[in-house]
Amino acid sequence: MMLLEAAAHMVDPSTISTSSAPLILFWIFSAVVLGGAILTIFQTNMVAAVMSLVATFFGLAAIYAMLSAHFIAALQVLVYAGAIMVLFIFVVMVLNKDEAPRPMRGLITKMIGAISIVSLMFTLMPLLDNAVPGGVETPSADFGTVANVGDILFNDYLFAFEAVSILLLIAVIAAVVVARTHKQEVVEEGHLAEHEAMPEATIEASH
Amino acid sequence: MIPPTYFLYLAALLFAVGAFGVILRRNAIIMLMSIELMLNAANLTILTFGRIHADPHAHAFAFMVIAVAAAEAAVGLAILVGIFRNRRNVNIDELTLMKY
Amino acid sequence: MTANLHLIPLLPLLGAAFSLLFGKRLGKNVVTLVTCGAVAAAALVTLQMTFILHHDLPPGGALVDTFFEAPWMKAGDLNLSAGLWFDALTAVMCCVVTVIGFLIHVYASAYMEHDENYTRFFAYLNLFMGAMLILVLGDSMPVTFVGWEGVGLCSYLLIGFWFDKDANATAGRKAFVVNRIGDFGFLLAMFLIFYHTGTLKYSELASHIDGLHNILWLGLPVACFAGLLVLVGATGKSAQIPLYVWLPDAMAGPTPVSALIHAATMVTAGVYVTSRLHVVYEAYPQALAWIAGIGALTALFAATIGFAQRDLKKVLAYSTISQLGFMFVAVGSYVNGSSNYASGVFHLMTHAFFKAGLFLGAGSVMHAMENEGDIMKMGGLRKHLPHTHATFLIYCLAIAGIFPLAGFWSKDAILGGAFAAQWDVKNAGPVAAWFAMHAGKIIYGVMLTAAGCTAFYMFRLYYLVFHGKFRGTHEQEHHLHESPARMTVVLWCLAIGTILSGFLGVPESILPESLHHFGDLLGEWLKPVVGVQLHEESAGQFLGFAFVATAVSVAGIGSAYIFFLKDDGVRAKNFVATFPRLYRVVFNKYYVDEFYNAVVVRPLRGLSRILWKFFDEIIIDKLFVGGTAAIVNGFGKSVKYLQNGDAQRYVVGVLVGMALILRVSTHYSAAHAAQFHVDQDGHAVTAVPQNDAYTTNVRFKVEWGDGQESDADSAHPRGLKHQYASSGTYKIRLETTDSRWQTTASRSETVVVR
Amino acid sequence: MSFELGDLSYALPILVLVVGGLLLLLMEAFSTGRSRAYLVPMTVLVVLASIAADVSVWSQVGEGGHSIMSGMLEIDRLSLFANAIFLTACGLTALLAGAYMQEHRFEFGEFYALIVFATAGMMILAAASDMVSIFLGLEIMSLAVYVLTGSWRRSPKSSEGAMKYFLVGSVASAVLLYGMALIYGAVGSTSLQAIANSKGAYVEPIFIIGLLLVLTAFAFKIAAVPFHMWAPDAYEGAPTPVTGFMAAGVKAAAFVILIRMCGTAFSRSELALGSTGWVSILKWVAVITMTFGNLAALRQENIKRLLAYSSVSHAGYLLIGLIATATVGNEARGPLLYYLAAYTFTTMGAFGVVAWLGRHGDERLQLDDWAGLAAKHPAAALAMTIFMLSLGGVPPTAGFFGKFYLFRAALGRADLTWLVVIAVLNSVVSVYYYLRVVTTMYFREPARESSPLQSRSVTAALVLAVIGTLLIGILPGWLVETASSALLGS
Repeated sequence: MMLLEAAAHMVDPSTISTSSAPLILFWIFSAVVLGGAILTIFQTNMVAAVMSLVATFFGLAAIYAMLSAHFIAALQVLVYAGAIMVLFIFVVMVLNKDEAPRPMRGLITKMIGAISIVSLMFTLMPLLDNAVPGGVETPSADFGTVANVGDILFNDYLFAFEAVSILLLIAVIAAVVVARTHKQEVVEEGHLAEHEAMPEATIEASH
Repeated sequence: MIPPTYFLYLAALLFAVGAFGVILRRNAIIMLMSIELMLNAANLTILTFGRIHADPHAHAFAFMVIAVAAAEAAVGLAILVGIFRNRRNVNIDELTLMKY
Repeated sequence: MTANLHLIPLLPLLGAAFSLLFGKRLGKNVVTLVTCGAVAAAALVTLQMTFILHHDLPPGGALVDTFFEAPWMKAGDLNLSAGLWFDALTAVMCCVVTVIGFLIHVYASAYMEHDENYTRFFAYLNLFMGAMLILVLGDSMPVTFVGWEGVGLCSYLLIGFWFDKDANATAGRKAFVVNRIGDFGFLLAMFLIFYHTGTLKYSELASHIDGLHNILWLGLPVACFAGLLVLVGATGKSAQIPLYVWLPDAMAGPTPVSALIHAATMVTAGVYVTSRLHVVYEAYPQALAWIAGIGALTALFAATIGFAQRDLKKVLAYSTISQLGFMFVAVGSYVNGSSNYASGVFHLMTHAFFKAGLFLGAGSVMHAMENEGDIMKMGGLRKHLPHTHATFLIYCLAIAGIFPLAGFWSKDAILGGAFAAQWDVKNAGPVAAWFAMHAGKIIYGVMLTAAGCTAFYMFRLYYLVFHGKFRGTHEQEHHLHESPARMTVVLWCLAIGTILSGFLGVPESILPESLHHFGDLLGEWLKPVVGVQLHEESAGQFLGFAFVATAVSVAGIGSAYIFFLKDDGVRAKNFVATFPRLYRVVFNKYYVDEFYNAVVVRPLRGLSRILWKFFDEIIIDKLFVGGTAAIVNGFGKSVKYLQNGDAQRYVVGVLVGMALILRVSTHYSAAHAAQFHVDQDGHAVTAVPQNDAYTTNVRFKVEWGDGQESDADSAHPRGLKHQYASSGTYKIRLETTDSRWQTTASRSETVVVR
Repeated sequence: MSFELGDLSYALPILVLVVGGLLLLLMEAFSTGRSRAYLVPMTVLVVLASIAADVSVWSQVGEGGHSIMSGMLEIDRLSLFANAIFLTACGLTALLAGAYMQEHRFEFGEFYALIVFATAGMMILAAASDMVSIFLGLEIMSLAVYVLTGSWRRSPKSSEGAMKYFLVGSVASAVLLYGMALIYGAVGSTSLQAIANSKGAYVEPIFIIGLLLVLTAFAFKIAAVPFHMWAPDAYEGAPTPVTGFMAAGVKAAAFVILIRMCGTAFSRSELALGSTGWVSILKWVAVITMTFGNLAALRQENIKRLLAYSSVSHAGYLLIGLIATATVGNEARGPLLYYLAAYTFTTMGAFGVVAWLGRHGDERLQLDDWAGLAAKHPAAALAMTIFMLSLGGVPPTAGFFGKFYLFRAALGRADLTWLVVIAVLNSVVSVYYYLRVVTTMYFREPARESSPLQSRSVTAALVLAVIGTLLIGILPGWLVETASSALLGS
């Protein structure tokens, strides 16, 4: 967190310095972000994968702070690295299955997909160079603060805020609907000759 | 000062890594995490452009995206639990009851 | 004038609904009464309407019944109403459909008596009648299309009535694919006509036809494409080359169905629709030449196939195709601004009588023979089936064109029309012009041959079935009996129709002065609708044509007699014996041995065989049906590969699509802009890039080939100009650079400066 | 622009749905056993109330549009017309679902709240005039539909379909968001109107890339080839009423927002036409989509997959209408909306019959299971025949007029003629597999006993769908006029 604040301080518009320190910080955090991301997708140990992702999110929070998005940076740490990743950890613990080592299937498909992604990047990357012909504007002093963003959230984005509440409600229903078992269903399980249900306790734990 | 393009590059690379994760890994949890990476890449792009335009609305947008990502993760994990309950594993390449 | 036209299709539809809903409970007799009664009532209403049309309205008038008023569908320039339309042409069609339909219903009530699905059968029959009447009565192309699809569907239901589960699957598929091609043509024609005229109503087409006439596509008026597309639709429904193949296969249905659908009603829809849309064809008469050509080819080709068929109904099926070809020739015979539609409709009417009769007679024969259809196993039935035999003979004479039966008059009208036909060919080369002037004579010759062939194979059929010795089994012989009265009465009714209907088209010129107003009744009746009457010809000309045609027919009958009946069919047996060798033995041997084989049978059979092989087996079976199957199969395999159930593959699909879209759209903008053409005015040359006016951010650079260059980075270059100093040949190179995507492309063109 | 209380009156249809959804949740929470039976009528009531609100707002807004909620939503006749389509789909789904869930024993009351929330999401999406609300509306709709897809908990196919749909859909969401970010970067605002008005931004390459990414994401939602591969699996796995809801509602919502975006933010001819314009790309997508969909449907033995591929091909036809809006504007929007309405009735009906046939956890999805249906259940077979004919575009059904009207609009541009020719050819081919269903029902001997659902609400839904399909096919005038007056505001 100390590091985060230092980073924020250094790129604060009022104290822009010509030194290379912010750039070095940027490289460090970028390395954390990309390194964490790459580790995430190549880990076989699930808990380690989740932890790598947490590292990525911390790095991203620092990067956000460099962009003067202090509120979002804090949110990133709280919601993402905190709440969402806890959810992931939880599910990983419940399922508790590491990927069994076996050869990859559909190699050709995966290669075609990889080529597509590389091609996408080749189309996109050069364009980002000239993406900002107008240059960077100087933000106001309270740019990115809680007060500033909160003001927008509860005025211009009030509708969006309410819409998100419906979204979260749907997420809650999803968790309830999918994880809950009706007693009635358990009784009729044999009758329907379906796959057998998980033991009650496991399901209770999963939500 | 850091050129804003760097942030955009970082976001693009993060997006690519996320996309790689989705197509390479068969474990559905990792795929979900990779999708989170892609969403974060988009978020970073939004915030960078918000900084460039000095527009705090971008922050509100990013806020919404974080909330959506949370909801999406919850729904995804719920479906995952449902899958696990039926089959006892979460390998996406074994989910081939339906094809053609 | 408005009238209750909707009753005509509505009555059979109600009959169908009634028997479907209550039929099982109320029993066969009620169903028979209701369904036959519905058609009879429809026939009566039709006759009443015809009477009103004749008496209360001036010539060219029409009855209308708009059931959905004008802004039925309105948006922008689209303003349609839907309704029914009853003019002279409709009247003829309607009378034919309802009267013959009624007779067939009565016949079917006896023929199908013991079928367990009797009720369903009659419901479908009534449904079919309703759809056919909507087709005929529709006042605009969409309404006609409702009926068009309706008859298709009902025929599917009726042909499939006796379907075994899998045996006829291929035949069904064939019928289906072929008819869909026809529908495709009709639909596209509809869009095209609507788009360029703004209307689809038959009554309004004539005044809006300029839109079709004046707009050119590929240097041809749109009317040409519209006409040819309608023709595609018509060949599908009316079983013409190359889309005829579904009809012989459709013989799998019950015989009354064949008589109804494949003789009197549905197959005539193509002829009807082309006559209805005559305005479109008159806007571009060359399209009519196509119709005549296709008709002539079909007539001859199907007739020759008729030679060798052993199945009673198959012979009749090919004969139907051939006779429909005659009608197409009539519709296509164009001279002096109009075409010979009236003769086409005339033949349609007479043919409906005798062909329905032939099918029903065949049904009667098969009824007696316990559903045996092979004519080689029949013979001598004359004694056992006297009524069937007598009526069958009348039909055969009619189709062969023997005076004074109906076929004689209508066939003659067609032949005369074809002989006189001349198609306006504007701006044509000498060959095309000669052809346009003389193709009529060629077609006449072809048709004459076809008429001779018709006489031959019909009498081959007649002799093999009714004369000679019985060749079937003992049990069959024992079982032989005349059909019940309800069937024979219908046969006699149709025979009377066959005898009388011809007199509606007797040319005026051969009648004595006092009887002139009986001359050419049908032509006069149709004149206000389709513009012309039967071809005007002098008595001498007519007699000439009649003499030639009759001579050919008699020759055909005579050879059939010699070949199949005289000496108790010895020659036929010889023929049958040598049949397998026909293709192996040298041509000359036949020339010496069997005159018929060499001069008549073999070439014609060879031709028909080639055509048959070509169209039926290669084009239709291999290309359409087989090709479709192959495409579908191959495609199924690729779908199996793509859609393997792996969600990651689906994600890859999204990514590949995305990458392709980005790549293609960013990469080719320069290449797209680099296409250009050169305008030249002496030494001043302009390079005009293909400019869709939306090409932005592209920089153009031209090397003129004489060492000079010019460039422009305007988004909308009107072209880059250059003045050449001296004459010579220069290579102009245009290079484009898209600054957004950093791509370049170039093209070259050579220009000669004089 | 800021939030005003008066805005709420324009958002009434959405509010009614959200409040109704919450009520349904409460009812479910406090109800036991028998009182669950009231959930279906309650849902229908909510839908009817929302329709009433929709109609009253329709006359209120007139021809113009009202920007409400600080510019997040644009209430105009386009969105209101679309609302009616979504509500129809929602109501029919609710009617079908009650008995279906009971039969297959996975009844749960939250189902109704979910379809109501999903419908609210569609409405937000259809009215969205800001990229933020587009994203949120899309996510509300999608997340609810993912859950619904997986709601038959014990069916492995259901959760498998949900998982596939969710994974591919989330990738598409990320792509959409990335595209929006790029557009935002080029323009500096998320409002569609601001995007339309920003002149300089069009030359920005990242704007075009962003546009293409956004189109890609919506191509996924409408199941255009090659973004369609989730569709057959998700359609097959989902409980059948939900499949109908997906095919009708989700597709309609995606198309309406495409109409809105293409009519405002992306309407400049530099963006639409030209070599990199979206028209030239969507043309090819449309051709591939309808051809692929039809050819793939030809060999399907599973009725739900057959309908899924048919829905893919219908997306192709609809894309032609969307392309036509680039030049003829409102004249093509009317037909597009008409087609969507016709398609909603037809496809809900078709899936309704499929849902009706299954018993006791066995869905009877193979075509063989349909053999001889006409003999035992003539009314249902007739209904299915009508739906099949309508899907195939045979008159006098709604599907025929939809096609007629749409293709005619597309002919307004000469260079789309070939596209229309391909579309007509495709629709001609498509009748083959639709009629295959019909002939199976009519011509084949029944392979096994069937004793379908006996439920009044299912019958009511099917009857409504048949009436809708026939009525707007035979008397299209009213709907055509309404649809062509459903203009974009502003």
